[in-house]
Amino acid sequence: MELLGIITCGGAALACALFVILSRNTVHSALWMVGNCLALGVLFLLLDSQFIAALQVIVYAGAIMMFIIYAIMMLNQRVSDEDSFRKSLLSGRFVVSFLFMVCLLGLGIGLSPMALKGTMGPHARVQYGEINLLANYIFVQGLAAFELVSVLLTAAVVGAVFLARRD
Amino acid sequence: MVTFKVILPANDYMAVLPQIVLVSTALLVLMMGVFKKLVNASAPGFTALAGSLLALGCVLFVGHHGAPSSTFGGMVLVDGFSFFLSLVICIIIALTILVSLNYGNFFNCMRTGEYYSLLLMAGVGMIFMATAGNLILLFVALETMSISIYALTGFHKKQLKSSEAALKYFLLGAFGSAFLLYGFAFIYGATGSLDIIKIAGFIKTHPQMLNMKFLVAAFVLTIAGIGFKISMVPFHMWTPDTYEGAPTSVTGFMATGVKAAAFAALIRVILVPLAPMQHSWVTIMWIAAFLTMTVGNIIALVQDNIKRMLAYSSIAHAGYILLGFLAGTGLAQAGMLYYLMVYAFMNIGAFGVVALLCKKGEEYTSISDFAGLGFKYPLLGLVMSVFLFSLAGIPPTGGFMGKFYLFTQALRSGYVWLVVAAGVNSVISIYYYLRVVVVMYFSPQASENSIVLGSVSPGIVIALATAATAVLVMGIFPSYFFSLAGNSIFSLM
Amino acid sequence: MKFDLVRLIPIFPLVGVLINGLLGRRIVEKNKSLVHWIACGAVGLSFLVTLGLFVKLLGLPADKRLYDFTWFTWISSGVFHVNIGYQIDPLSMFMCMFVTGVGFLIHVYSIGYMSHDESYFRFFTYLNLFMFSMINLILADNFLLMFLGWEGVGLCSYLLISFWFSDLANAVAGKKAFVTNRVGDFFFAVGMLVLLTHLGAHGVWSLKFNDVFSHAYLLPPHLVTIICLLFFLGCTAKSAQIPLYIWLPDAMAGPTPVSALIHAATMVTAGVYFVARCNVLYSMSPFAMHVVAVVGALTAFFAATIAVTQNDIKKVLAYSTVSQLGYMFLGLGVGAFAAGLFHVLTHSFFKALLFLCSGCVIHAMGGEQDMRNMGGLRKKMPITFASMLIGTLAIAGLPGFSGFFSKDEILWQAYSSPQGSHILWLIGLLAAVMTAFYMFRLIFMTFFNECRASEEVQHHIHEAPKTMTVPLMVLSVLSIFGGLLGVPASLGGMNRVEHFLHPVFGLGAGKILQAAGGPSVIHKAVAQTAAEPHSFALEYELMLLTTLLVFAAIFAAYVLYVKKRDVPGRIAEGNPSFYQLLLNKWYIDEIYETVFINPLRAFSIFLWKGIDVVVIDGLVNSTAAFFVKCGNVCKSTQSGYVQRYAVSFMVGVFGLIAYFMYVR
Amino acid sequence: MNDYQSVYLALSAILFALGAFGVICRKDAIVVFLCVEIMLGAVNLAFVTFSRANQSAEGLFMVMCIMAVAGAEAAIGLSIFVLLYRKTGSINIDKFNLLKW
Repeated sequence: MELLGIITCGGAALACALFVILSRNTVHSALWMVGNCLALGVLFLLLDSQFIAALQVIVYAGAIMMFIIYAIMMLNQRVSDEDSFRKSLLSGRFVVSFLFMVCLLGLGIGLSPMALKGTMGPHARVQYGEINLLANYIFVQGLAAFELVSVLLTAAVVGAVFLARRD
Repeated sequence: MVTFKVILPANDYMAVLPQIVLVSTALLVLMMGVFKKLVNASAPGFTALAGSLLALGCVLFVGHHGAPSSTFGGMVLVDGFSFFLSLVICIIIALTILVSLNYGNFFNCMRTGEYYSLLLMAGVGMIFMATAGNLILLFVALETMSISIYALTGFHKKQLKSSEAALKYFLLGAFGSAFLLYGFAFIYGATGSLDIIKIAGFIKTHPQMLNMKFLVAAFVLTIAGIGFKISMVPFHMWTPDTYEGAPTSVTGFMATGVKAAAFAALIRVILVPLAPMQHSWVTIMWIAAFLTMTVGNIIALVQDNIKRMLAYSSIAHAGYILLGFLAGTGLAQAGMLYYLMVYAFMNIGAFGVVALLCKKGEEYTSISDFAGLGFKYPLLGLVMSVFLFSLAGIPPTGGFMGKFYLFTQALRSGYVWLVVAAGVNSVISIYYYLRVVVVMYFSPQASENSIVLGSVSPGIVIALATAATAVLVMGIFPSYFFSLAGNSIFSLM
Repeated sequence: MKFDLVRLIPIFPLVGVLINGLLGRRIVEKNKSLVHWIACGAVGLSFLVTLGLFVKLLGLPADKRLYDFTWFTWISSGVFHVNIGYQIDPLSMFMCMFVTGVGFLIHVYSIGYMSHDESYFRFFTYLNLFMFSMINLILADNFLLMFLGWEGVGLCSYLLISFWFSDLANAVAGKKAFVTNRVGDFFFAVGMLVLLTHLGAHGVWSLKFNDVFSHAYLLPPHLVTIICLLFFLGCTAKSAQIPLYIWLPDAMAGPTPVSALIHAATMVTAGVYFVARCNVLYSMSPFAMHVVAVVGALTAFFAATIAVTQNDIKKVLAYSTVSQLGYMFLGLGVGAFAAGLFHVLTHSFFKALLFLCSGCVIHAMGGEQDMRNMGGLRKKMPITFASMLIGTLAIAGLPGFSGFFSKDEILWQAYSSPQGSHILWLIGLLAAVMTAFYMFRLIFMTFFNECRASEEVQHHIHEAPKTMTVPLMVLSVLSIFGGLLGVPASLGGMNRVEHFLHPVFGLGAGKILQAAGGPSVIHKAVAQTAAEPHSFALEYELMLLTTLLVFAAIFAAYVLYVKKRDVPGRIAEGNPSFYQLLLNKWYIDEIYETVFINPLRAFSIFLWKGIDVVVIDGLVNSTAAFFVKCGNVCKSTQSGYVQRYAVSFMVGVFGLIAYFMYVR
Repeated sequence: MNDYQSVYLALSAILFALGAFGVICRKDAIVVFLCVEIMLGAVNLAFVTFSRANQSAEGLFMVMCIMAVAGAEAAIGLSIFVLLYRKTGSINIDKFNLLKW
């Protein structure tokens, strides 16, 4: 059952990603990206982390992607002005990427699952992704990072406003 | 249903006092922008300066005594290493603000509250990078720093070069972060934790892990991500473009602060936990260090723009510092820290001088613009020569002692040929550093593009004097600073 | 007063250097006198601190008179550490006392002498820098810091000799001094390195005097000899001994206070101090001691013969300095370290006095230095004349004056010490007689008879201002009574100098060696220094002989240069070759020119034209061109296209992965 | 027990490589940025996978932070694009080639 889900959603995610790259229309790319995010969200659900899945859909697919699409609209950049893209499919860059993918796959799959030891014991399995456990982590151990994220967002807003402001 | 009790541990807020001060100042400075009519135009700058000095005071006040410890659930490490780097970074921030105060007189956008608050927030990120005990915090800190600096790079909104630099830096930076994160993911997968101390402990207790592909992937991707920030060849390509395009005061900040923080992360993330893996990375890092210094130096030889030249030279310096990384001993790491400190002073100084030579709207960054400077402004020429000599590693400056420590330790660890290569590189570098000195003192001044010093504020005078003095003092009496760096390394968690 | 205050001694002149050096130009514009107040004040304060420490040191029992003050670590490299540290012991304080004291007087004198100079502040900056270096040289507790001071004084000497650098001759003289000194410094440095590496082989990685001397027994004897000779070669340059004395007479090109301070009273005695400081090493090597003694004696004689024929007032004094320095080395070489140091002290008084007087004369004569154009100044410059006469009497060694006691002590030791010999004594005696002769020749030619200067010059002749004459008076008093510090036992004195320095030379050295390596390595000269009672009869006879001969020489000078003034000319004509030989300083400069300099020059021209231009330059230029070419090629990778950068990034990652997967 | 970890990781690796491919091939700055986001998504997938394998919430918190960072980067990045677009009327990254050599 899980495998089926993985294949479906994983396939969808890959296909969306591919279309992000291949679409000539920027808006289409962004919309495919939303699809990719949604597929990933389902994968997260399959991985038993409901909260992250929700975040993925609401924050990523919902907020960030909408923001990007809005920016695209603002720039009035429906069709990207590319001529050389098709050529580059067969260029050295493609080879580099392909080799890179092979390498990553080699590294990523060559894992023996024994080496991984859970820190929580097997029966907590369904819980690791639950929101209260996560909250506990965020506000107890992760407090410093969590607070720093606020600084990060402030900096981003300040910078973005300054750069995009007309003056 | 399992119930969770959230017990907030007693966090040691003193450990992050400098960061708190910096963030508060950043917000205060930002607020000043809102009340533009009520406050003086230069108030944000001076407030930021006061904040950075206060943070510096906090670092010194809190200091580091006793055994290394951690707080915030292991996220923040309190040890000598944190202390030393916080000190260096606070100095960098303060000096950068001093330089910017003057630079802001030429370019109005540089005196806004946004500029200083971004500078301070980038500083917060840097300090957290140096003190992070957890990869999550390290990553967030790195991004805090990077995002602030992406914005700062594009701060010359009127100049296309600046925007272009921001674009390049941003795209490549985000790209590099993705690699870094992927590396972190593999570290997490291999060791089951993101806590640096736990990672180190896990690797120590499971030596069979060392040959696991996960750890290899983790190392490769992490080194690529951090190598991007320290501009290690071949991840260095963004450096010259960004340094050239960014506002000069920001370039000085980037060249020193980012590098210091990134090297701190390199030591924290790679050198300490993955030390047992060292034998397997020696060759490849050897090549990387060699390429880094050679490529940096060789391309710097043929530059005409001083900012670009210094950018390439900063790549070369990263190569020298990598020698210490390779040598791997405690003293070598102390040498790295010492070098970072000297490097901070001499580079901010050099960029400070470059930042001084501009008038409204345009800068003098071509090396030929420096013709006759040494006679027209003798003190300025002298100070610039001190920085350049130090960068070239000529005694009695700090740059010489820094190289001396690094090279000696590398020799002790048996990297004879690499040290020879580094020596040859130093000789090459002397050529292009001294070329500037030669132009300053021996070229007749072309009358049409004669450099005029704009208004020189006391701030930049203090900054340059401090930096020059520090470079000389560190060169003549290196022991104190070296033992400071050494102590910080030996109380590394 | 705490011993830790020793750091103030160098700090004061350093502060003076910084203030005058950095702000001097502005200070001169505002208020010129502030410059000399700062400079003299700095040295004066140093002197006061030295005095305080000296008194405190005297208050301690003799065997406790050693204090080592470590200020901070200077260089730290693994096990090898060098501190900025100062050592207070009788020897260093003894030197420091008169260096700061005489230095202070000469600073004061310079106020008047240099008052019309344009680069007033520059002069005082250099002088203070010199004091700083010299104090470091003396107080250092390790070889390296001493070497720093050693180099520093060399640099200041160079700067000051060519102070009026717009004149080519001065610049050349400065260069000659500098190059000659560099030759010596090289040997010093080599000696230091040999010492360090060989001691390091025994685990003693230290250049600290105390460590080195207490472990010196570890070194094999031949090595000690080599080190001592290397060090001594260094000293021959700094202290103007054969074969490297040639720079000192030329150094007189500098302003006269400089000649007085650096090239007579203080810097040139650094070599003597150095040998004395290393007395433990020298005591272990009889051969090195012999070399020191022989070189010293020969220099004393040789320089005296040259001085007899010189006509330039400062050159005469310069050669007499060389000659007197030879005396000091003679004393050291025969194991009479204390006597050598005593002569350093008295010499600094009377030679500084003589130079300052000659400065007054030159000042009054409007820059004239040739004695043949002087004469009759006795009445016009009474204070100068009196002072100079006192100085001359002191240097000639008339009984009662300071020079008498120190010189006699050296001669006696040369005669009686087991290290000495009758020949050394005889050479020393001849030199002493000649000294009396040429010094009185100088007095008679300058101050007696009629004035031979032009009318216009004569009109200007006047006594020097107060700032110049007061130091003369102080130095005169010291020249007369300074000798009382070391009246030998035979004349009913206490020989206080020897007793004071005893912890460093006799007792201390013996103790260190005895504690460390047993008596086998102690040379008899050291063991014997604790003066045994001996019959004074022989000593009295020799003393009387010397005194009589000196009087005879003075009389001869009187006859030749006051009464029958045509005789010298006739003698010169009668023996033209010999006279020319002396007048041209034994043609030493010319010999060096042909033997060393010309071949070297030819060789360097060959290196320049043949090797350098063709081979090296060709190599260097092609290397440079190669790197520039590489740069241009590499530069093109930096194409400006972001995506190429990203590709490079990925290629890097790919390379790393490939390495780990397939290579390793 | 087979929890398909390798499959997830392989998926993540392919997504990451696809994203990287997009970054080095597409000329439109916004699409390049979207490709970076794909890479970040791949990283997130890896983190969640490992988080489950390790049974710890640490990785999930990292994922949250990455999302926050992605948002922040989007903000900064888009403002830079807007800035450039206003100046030159294009965001084709090959047109920005002032800084080189």
